[in-house]
Amino acid sequence: MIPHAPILVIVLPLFTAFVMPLIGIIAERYHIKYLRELIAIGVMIVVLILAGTIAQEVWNGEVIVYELGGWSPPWGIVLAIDALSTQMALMIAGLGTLVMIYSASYMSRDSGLSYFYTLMLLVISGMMGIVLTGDFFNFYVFLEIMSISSYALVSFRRDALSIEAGIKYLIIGSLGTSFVLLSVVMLYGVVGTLNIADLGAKLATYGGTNVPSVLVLSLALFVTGVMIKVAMVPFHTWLPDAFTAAPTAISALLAGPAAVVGIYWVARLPYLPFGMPVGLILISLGLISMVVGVLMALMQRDFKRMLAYHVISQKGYMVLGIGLGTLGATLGTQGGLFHLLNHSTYKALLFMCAGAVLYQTKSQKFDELGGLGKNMPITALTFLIGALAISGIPPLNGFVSKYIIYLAGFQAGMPWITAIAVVVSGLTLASFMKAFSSVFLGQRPQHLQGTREAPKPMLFSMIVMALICVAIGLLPALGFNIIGPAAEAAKNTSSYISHVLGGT
Amino acid sequence: MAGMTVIVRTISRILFPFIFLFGIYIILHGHLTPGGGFPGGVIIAASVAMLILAYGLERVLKNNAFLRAEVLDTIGSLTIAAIGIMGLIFGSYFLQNTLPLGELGRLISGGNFLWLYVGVGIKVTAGILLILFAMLFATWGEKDDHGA
Amino acid sequence: MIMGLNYIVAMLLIAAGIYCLLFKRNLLKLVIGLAVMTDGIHLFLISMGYRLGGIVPIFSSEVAPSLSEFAARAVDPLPQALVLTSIVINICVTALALSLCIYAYRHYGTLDTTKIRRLKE
Amino acid sequence: MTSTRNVIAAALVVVIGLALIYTVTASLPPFGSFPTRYVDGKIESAVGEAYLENAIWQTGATNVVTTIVWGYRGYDTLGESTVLFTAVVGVIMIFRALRREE
Repeated sequence: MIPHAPILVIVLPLFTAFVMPLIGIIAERYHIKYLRELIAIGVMIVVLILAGTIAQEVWNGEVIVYELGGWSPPWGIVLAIDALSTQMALMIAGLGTLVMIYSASYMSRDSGLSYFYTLMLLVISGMMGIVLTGDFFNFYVFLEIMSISSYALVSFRRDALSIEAGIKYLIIGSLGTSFVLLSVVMLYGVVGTLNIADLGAKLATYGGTNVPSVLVLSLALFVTGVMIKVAMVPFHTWLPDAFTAAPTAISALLAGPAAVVGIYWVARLPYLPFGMPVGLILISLGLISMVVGVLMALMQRDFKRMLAYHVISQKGYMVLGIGLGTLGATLGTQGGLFHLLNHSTYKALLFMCAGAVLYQTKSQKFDELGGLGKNMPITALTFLIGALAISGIPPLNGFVSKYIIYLAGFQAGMPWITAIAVVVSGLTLASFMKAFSSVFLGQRPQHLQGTREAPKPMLFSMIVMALICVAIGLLPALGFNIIGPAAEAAKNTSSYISHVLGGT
Repeated sequence: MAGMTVIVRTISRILFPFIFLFGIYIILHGHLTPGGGFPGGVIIAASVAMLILAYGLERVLKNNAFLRAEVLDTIGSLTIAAIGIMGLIFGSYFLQNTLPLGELGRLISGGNFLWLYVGVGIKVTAGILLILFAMLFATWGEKDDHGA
Repeated sequence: MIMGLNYIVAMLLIAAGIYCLLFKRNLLKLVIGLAVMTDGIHLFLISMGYRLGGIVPIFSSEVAPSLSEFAARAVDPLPQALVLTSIVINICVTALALSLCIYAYRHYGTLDTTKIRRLKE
Repeated sequence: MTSTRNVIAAALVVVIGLALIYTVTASLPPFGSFPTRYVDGKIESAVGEAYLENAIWQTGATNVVTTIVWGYRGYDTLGESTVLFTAVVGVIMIFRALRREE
């Protein structure tokens, strides 16, 4: 491992974001094209390489503990990186790079690009900070970095829709982060420490009995806060508006990498630091979200809005899988985390395809589109791959993870859950066939005759995403090499605690 | 809005250097007394805001004030970044306190805290002023009577 | 009873903030509700670290002659540091929310959320 | 219509407030009891106590809050100034075209 890689992964995008406004001024004054884009992409590639070196170390069974400022836990802040964090960091870095390449050409018509790339890098840095940190209050701080920059990014285009979506996202999201803060405060009040491993060790002594009511309230607030960020159904109202109104590069970023952050905490939550049974809550929230999300998606006439509702539905699968995992179905956690990996790739791909169509035709309504398959063959093909993957058709990656979740339903002794999941999967397929036929097949309207294929950087990102979908579908072992250790690390709290607290 | 009466202008002109100096004092003594970079930066920004209210936007701000504040913001951030990376180079951890600790209670003591506070002070001053400028440029000249 | 007053007031502020967020129709009032709620949390956090008859956590030989006596009498410094961080974050959220509100007012000519929603359809 | 809304609102706030107050006063350590914390019957001391004992000789600053803000938890404060930077960039971004007209 390169020394200081854990902190560099977080700090490199952060410091690049600090100088990005100046780089923008220089680029505009001396008319250097693509300076900001190249620097942003370059930083993301460096971050990806650093995350790779961390991953090699962690998969050997290590838990990397990096003490910031040289203060040992629980007094200082530590970065604690186990296999679960590593999976998330790799996904954020990889998908972030692809989204950055995509936005280099997708955003080329907009003004204020230096602010755009500043905020993009801040989102990436915030997400990295969240998944790598070992301190509860630090988690809140980086959650706010990520949230505030995504509020601003959602309203980047400043038309009526995106301003309204931005305000809605800001109010609901801030409510969620306030709940997280209140939960952290209550934990400090009861236990007197903020380090996650220390909290886990001290709360484990309760063993689920005689728990003070403040702890239950704290858990409830934390679950609510995280669920607002994950957008499970009672708290989902911000998501469709935000994803529809945001520039598509942002929708892809929020649907791909940013989904990672919420699910990371859903996967941590049952084990660290609370260690209380939340399985049934997760299962019921997941089921409701799956069903409601897909039913709402079937009714939409707007390309991006339909995809947004499918995000809710697919996140329901992950939360369901992780919930099943806490009830003894060992496959559940693996399925949930695997589905996160697959979802992030194909959902970012689908948003990118929608963005390519929007970029070339300036329309995202099904009624105004049609017959684009001849004009944009590569977009159509990659969209088809993504659509089949999200519906769980066998040779593609969505099938593998959904199949594991189905099996977990049987393993937990609840076959009716599997039945519901299969039905939702079928509805997803129906919804996507409708979308595919109304955008890429059928009658082509007069004004779309001259539509051309998307620019090359966009195509590059889309093709790479599609290749990942096919590769994981054909060789599931590729995914299991990442997921297996991650699912184990989520449950192995004693190793985490002893690495963090047992000295350096 | 072209500024206020001559009484307000005179008093704010007299008070401005004192408030500014008080802000600098707060920033520099953050490690010895209550205060630090954030309150101090806000006080300095508030003194400039007072001048703008008294004299009007055009008389206070020279051209390129926005750009200068933006550069200042980046300089403040880079100060913090540089001190953090100094910890990596001279010590073994990010943000490690590698400077000599000095004598308890003196101004130059406590290692890197003073310099971090100076960086944050610059950054907060510039940041609050940038927010103020952005909102002022956007709403300056609009009538105030259309309430919420 | 009076000793728990801090907690009670903090919780009342939080409840008032939630009420504002759920039942008010004006964007500015929503922002105010958010600020009130966060301030309640800040009050709660700072009350966590109080020690009966405590002194400020700044060492000076006039108040506490020795370091050990200082450590035995001063209040918890950690919540104070956390509150500093949290207040700045709250300011930032409020600033962004207000600028979005200014922009929304230009687009719609109103800050009433029900009317804004009606315009969208 | 509005009156029922108001009744629901008032009832909800009263319920939320009472639930919060009851939970907090019933099972948190009483106000002013720093540094004592009770975890599962055992008495533990909060992390804050160690700062009071060690901060001054470890860092050489008299203000213990500062030693936490930039010493023990300096990374948090880096995050905090990043949040400020984020908000500033966000606000500038929202008003960007208006600024150019000026």
